[in-house]
Amino acid sequence: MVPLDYYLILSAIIFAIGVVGVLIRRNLIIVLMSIELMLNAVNLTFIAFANSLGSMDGQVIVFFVMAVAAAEAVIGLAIVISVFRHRQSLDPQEMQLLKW
Amino acid sequence: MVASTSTVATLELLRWIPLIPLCACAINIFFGRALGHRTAGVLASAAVGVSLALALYVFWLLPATGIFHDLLYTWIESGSFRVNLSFQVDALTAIMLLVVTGIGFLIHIYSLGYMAHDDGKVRFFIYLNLFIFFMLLLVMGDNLLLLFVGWEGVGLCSYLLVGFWYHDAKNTIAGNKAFIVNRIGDLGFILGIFLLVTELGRQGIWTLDFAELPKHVSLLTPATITLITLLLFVGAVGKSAQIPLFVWLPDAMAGPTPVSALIHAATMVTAGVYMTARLHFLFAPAPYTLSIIAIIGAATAFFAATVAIAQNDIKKVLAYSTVSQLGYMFLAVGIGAFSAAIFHLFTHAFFKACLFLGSGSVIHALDGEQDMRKMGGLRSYLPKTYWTYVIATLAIAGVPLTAGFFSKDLILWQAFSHGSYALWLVGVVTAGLTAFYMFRQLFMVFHGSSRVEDHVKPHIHESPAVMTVPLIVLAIGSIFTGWLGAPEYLWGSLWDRWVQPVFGGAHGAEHGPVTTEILVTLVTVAIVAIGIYLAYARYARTGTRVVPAEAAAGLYRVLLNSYWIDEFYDRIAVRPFTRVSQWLAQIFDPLVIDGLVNGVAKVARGFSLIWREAQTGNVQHYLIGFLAATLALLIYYLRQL
Amino acid sequence: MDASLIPLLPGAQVLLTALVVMLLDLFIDEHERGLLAWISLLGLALCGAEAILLWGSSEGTFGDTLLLDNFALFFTQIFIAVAALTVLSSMRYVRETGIHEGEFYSLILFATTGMIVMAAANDLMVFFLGLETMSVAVYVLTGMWRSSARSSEAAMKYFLMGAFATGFLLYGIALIYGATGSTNLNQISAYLLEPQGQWPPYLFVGGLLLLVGFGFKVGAVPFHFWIPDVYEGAPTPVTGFMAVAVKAAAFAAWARILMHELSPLDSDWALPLRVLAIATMTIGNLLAISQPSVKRMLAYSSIAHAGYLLIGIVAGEEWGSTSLLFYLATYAPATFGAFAVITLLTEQDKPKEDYGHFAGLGFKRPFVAMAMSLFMLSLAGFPPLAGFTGKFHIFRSAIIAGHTDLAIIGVLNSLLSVIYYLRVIVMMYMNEGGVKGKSFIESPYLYTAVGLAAAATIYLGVLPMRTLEWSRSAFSSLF
Amino acid sequence: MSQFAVGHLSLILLIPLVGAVVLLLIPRQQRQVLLTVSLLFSLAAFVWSMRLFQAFDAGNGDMQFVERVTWMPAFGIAYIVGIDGISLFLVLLTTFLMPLAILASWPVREKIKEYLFFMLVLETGMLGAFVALDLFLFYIFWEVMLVPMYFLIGIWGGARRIYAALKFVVYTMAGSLLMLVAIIYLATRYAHVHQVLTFDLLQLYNLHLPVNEQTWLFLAFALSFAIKVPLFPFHTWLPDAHVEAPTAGSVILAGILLKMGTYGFLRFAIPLFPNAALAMAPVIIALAVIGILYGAAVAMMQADFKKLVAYSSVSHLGFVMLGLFALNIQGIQGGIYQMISHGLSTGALFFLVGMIYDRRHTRMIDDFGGLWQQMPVFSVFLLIVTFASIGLPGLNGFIGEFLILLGAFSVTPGWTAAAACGIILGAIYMLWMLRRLIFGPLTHPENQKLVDLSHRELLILAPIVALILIMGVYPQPFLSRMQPSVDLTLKRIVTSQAAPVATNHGTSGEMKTDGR
Repeated sequence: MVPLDYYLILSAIIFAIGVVGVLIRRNLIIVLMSIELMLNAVNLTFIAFANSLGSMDGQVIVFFVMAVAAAEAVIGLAIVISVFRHRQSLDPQEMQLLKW
Repeated sequence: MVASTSTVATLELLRWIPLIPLCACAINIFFGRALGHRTAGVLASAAVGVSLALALYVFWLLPATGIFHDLLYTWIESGSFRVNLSFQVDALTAIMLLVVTGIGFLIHIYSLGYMAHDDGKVRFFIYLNLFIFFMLLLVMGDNLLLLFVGWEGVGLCSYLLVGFWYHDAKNTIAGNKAFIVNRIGDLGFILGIFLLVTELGRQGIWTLDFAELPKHVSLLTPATITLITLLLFVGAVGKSAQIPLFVWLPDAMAGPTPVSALIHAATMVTAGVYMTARLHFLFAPAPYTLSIIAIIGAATAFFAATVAIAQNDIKKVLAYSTVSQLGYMFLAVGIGAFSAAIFHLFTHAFFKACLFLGSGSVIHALDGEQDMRKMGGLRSYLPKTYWTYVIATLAIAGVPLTAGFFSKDLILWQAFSHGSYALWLVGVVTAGLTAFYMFRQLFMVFHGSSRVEDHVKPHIHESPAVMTVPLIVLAIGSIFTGWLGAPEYLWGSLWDRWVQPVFGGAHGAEHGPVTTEILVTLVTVAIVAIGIYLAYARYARTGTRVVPAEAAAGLYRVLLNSYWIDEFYDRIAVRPFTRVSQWLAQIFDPLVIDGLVNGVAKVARGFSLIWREAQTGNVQHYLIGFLAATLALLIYYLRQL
Repeated sequence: MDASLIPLLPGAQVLLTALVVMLLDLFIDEHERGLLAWISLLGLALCGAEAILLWGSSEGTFGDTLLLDNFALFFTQIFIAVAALTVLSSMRYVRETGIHEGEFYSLILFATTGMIVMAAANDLMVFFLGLETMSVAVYVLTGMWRSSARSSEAAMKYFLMGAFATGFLLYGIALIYGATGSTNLNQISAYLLEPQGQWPPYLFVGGLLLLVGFGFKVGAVPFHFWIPDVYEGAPTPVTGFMAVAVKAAAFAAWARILMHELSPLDSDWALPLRVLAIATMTIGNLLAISQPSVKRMLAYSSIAHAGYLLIGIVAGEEWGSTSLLFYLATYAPATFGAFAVITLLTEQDKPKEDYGHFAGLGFKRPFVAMAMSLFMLSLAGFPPLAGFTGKFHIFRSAIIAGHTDLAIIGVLNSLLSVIYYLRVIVMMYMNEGGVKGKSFIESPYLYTAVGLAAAATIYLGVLPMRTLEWSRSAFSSLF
Repeated sequence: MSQFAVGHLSLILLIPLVGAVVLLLIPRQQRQVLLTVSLLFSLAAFVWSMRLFQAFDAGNGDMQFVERVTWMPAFGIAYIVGIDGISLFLVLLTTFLMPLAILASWPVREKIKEYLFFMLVLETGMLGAFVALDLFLFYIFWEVMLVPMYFLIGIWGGARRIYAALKFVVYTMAGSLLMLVAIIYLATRYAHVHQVLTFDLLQLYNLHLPVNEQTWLFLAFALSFAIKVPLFPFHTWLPDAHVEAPTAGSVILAGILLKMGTYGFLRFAIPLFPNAALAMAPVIIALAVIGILYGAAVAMMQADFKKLVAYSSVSHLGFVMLGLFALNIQGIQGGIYQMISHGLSTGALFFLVGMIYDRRHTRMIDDFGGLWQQMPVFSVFLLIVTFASIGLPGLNGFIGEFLILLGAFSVTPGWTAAAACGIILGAIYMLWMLRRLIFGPLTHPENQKLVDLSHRELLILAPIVALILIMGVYPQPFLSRMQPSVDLTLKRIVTSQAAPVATNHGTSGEMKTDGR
């Protein structure tokens, strides 16, 4: 049996990878994917805890999260398209109409 | 220390003495223009005339040791402190009343003629009546604060009248100077009042009444009394133009001449003497103060006399002479001879008023010319003026049997018999100087050949009766008022018998050996004679010998410019103060104080502008900020664990 | 499972309206779409009526995951009021800007549903679902003005940051779940109150991440970066909606979850919260000073107000929380009203948001300018307006709780805020020029919204007792 | 309590407010109607306040005409108003100056409706602050005053009006917000000690806190009031605000608003925190005296007539502060008297400034000179008012200054002597101003066509000058009404020194000091 901490550390690492991806990638699509990665890392945490606590709640929650993540992804992509229409670019660093 | 044995009686008549001029003043303010110039002037004069009549009546009623009292209402009451608006008349006040209303009345009459052609005649009489009111308040007030009100009020009128011809900025500046220098003195005065009130208040006595104060003087320590009297004397120095605050009086000659006669010779400037005499019970137990007063008085007398020698302006000579004569009065006060001081005040009022009015008559005749170098030989043109002027000059010079002789001699004798030989010597020398400069003036103006400018010459005329009659009355006074206070070796002093009760037994005339007294008098007379002779030798015979100011050298220049005292004050006080104010107003206030206030706002704005750069618009920067904050919190937590 | 579905009623009511609006939108003509707004308003009104009728209830449902108590009802009222005002003020605006009406209204309603759920959530997961319902709807609303590049950009930024924050929040929930074995607030609370040795460290980390998530949603410094950009870019009625309702929803959840159920962790949060409160107030106010755009200034000002609200959270206890609720109620009309006035200034598809456009408004549009002045003065905290009463109670709670220093920093910050709020008034009354008359959005409904907000601003300032009582009883219902 | 027990004060508060509302209903083209209506309402307030004066029980130092209406009972906040011998005259001053200020507004051309509206609202605000006896209520009125004043300066002011208006508001609020914290803190402490939550001033008087706590609270109150007074060095908002404000605004600002500060000290800061007031008195006296001299010195160098008068206010209010912090009967009574006097004389000076500004559109002293020739009536008024303001005996200024200095002298002779020098400086700059303004030759050709005062202007000045004279000659009606109230205030200070200091009653446990 793999100890709980391993899962937690793994999910933390995945979460961190997601965070870093969001922070440094210059393409909105990849940034979106990184966010998904963060959410999935959390899912992993939930499952690990559910497993170690022996409760089903965690597992159920994951379904909720997946649904939410899907909704977010849809919206996200729509927004990205809308932005792309105005800018012809997907680089978040170029989007600086609004500042200060 | 003085047991008040006087009987107090209520006399409601008193209030009308000051109120009638005030009413006339009010009527002229509102209806003066409608009444017309002439009527306004007559009304004003009549009001003072009525006051004079009332004053004479009161004088007649007043028993030797009695006091009349008239309470109007409580003026200020705060806690235990209480001051009434009420008047009192005792022997001292009665004399002052007569001087103020009597001379005031004459000068009002005189002004009817003198100001006849002036546009501001109504205004002039308004001011004049107001002055009479305040002056009466000053002498009749039954407490120190009321005296102070009058004191400030006459200062106001002096300001207004000196700057009467406001078109010329110079006059207003002179008025301002008079008021401000007086205020410097008043600062001392009011602080003296405060000290008196609070020190007595500490003992549970809250009063400023002249009737009450003497009873409580013993509660005060000698040091306190000295300080109080010194402070009060500072006020007197300002009002009576003594060293070092005399500088305003010569400038104040910018006012119309009747004003100079009334305010700056006969009445207002003597208020300081009156005040010290009124508070003799405070001053008498303050030997240190008295000696300072005596020294300042003597110094002023001498110093002003020297300056008067060199002046060429007919009124300036008289102004410095007034300063000098006031010095005599303070000299008398300083040696404790209050009665003598008031006596000199009384006689001086007549002859100095006469001199001023006479000079006014001359100026009037010469179309406003005041420079004695442009006069001369006026004797024949202005006979009445001339003769009254001669009489007054004899009086002020102290020629025997004139008023000035008696009063000045009394002071000098008191100084001598008091043992203050140095003061006496200064007094005698000053008497000589006085004789010299007065006769110098007389000769320069009336004798010798005429130096009057040609365009003025045809218009020279004797003044109308409305001006000469007051002159004559005053000239008569200049001789006979002195006879009231003749020394014991002649027919004795009526004056002392009248005034002495006010000052209690403290300072009766000291009676030394009669021979000494006569000897001392003879010394004075001799010196006066020398002064007259020198003036005669130098000015009467040559007549035309006049030293132009530019060519003047050495001592003469020093005297002509009155020792450059004005410039000295300007250098050490006025300019530094102006510079400090300027620095405060133009640098410190806007840049430092306001700068701090605005600085706070600027700093906030600056922070705002800098910090706002953090909002770069780049979403990933935001996220980094987010993450950094999260990590910081995380680290904080983990360290807590 | 509980049989009673009554606690669902307000939320369901709004949700149902949203669905009706969405579906109806497909079937009616372009020019009849105004009807949709009225339907939305009707639904909101019904919901409001229900909320009033249900006042005093404390029923839970779905295994106590949803708890309809006075606390939830109090917030529901705020959400509904704001949503209704938003609908009122958007009726002309959406046409002017070419926003699709049906979607717009239904999204507002969906977001409102999410908020209601958030306020009533008694379970971290339910809260999360409510939050996401609201957030996703608001992401879309932000970007709805598709012809505007700024709107899209704002949506993108909001979405990215929101999703990012969601990740953290969710991670926090996961860790708390792991530590306590439940996501139900009652059970978590019970766990925390049990006397036991050591709490697992990830409980703290979970709590912290939850805090970060809330901090983001309320716009606390340094999680505030999204606010200015998003508020500025979003269609103005949406901004008003966000500034008031979204913020209130986040505070509602925060108050319920962090202040109450997780209160045993209070002492660990005190110092960071203080720092957060101070930073939020100060940075918000400072940065607002130098803004050239009124809308963006209001965005920063809403950050500052979050800071004042955080004082209420720091103060805690009865008065802290009551004043927090009350402050939200007082802050709502003024802020919303201010955004409504900006809405009014929109010209075709050009927003007029700079200070300069307010010049001379005072004498061209006395009513609007007077209302705007009221809002500004209220936000600045001038008595006797709502903002003052709110601040008074917030600072009072801080002083009662011994945080006099926070109160002092708070008042100094309101001083800073006076500078920029008054600048609006300066522009309106003391400058000439500005927008021409015809570039206003002339809508009686918008005027009504502004008028209502103004009336509320005065009412809450002069007669605050009733609302205060409500806040108090709302707070007490948590126990 | 008198026959007016119900509603009398409230009525005075309401009259201007109703007037303001009525104005809103009148179309803006009806200029004369607007002006007349507002004048009538302000006069009505004045008439009512005169009845107040009549019915006032002079022998009673307690609050009179007290009204209490509960407002926010849960927080101990109530609508409590009342006046005593201290506030009576400030109320009268307000209602007296207000119609005159409106009369002086006749030349205002633009946006007269709003202008008058703000004036009337301002009147209510000021009156409210003078009569409020609940700290919360007081604070509300205190702040409410700011807003109309802000608009008056900002809309109808001079060139730098926006800067001046903002500075005025922000500066004033800087103080008052800290006062708000102190007010709340005070009420909270009272609740701890007495178990009653109240903002009722008269009850809060009974709270005796330890000195260090008092000091902090006192400082918070004092800062707020000191800014308003303004006490050196918090004065720089004043010249800006005064100079930029329209005539009526300056008059109200100088005549009434500044008195809020000194009134605040007397009503709140001193009796609430007597020990702190005693402890801080030397500092405040020092600042007051510095302000007297500094204000005078700076005033002297001003080229702008209005600014000169503004700085002179700094100097004069310094006297008031000196008197108040002498903390004896003469000082405080003199201080109150000086408040009224200053309100009249400086108010009149600002009216006069406004009158020549209306004619020449300049306030620079050097642009005038020799005005007496063209405008003798104006000049006479200026002369009288100037002398009133430099404290000439027989006019109102003297009584106040004299009592102040008398009171202060027994406490601190040195500072008093320095303050008395301010009287000299006052004479210097005022007379210099007179010389440059009305005396001397009429050099500027523009001034040769100036017309003297109109009937309306005479109507403004005559009542003030009459009052200046009356107050100088017969001050007893004023002083005697103040005395019992001042005595009471002083008694509070004395008793509180003897009173036991409140402790926390073990409630400090409830007062969390910090998070950790």
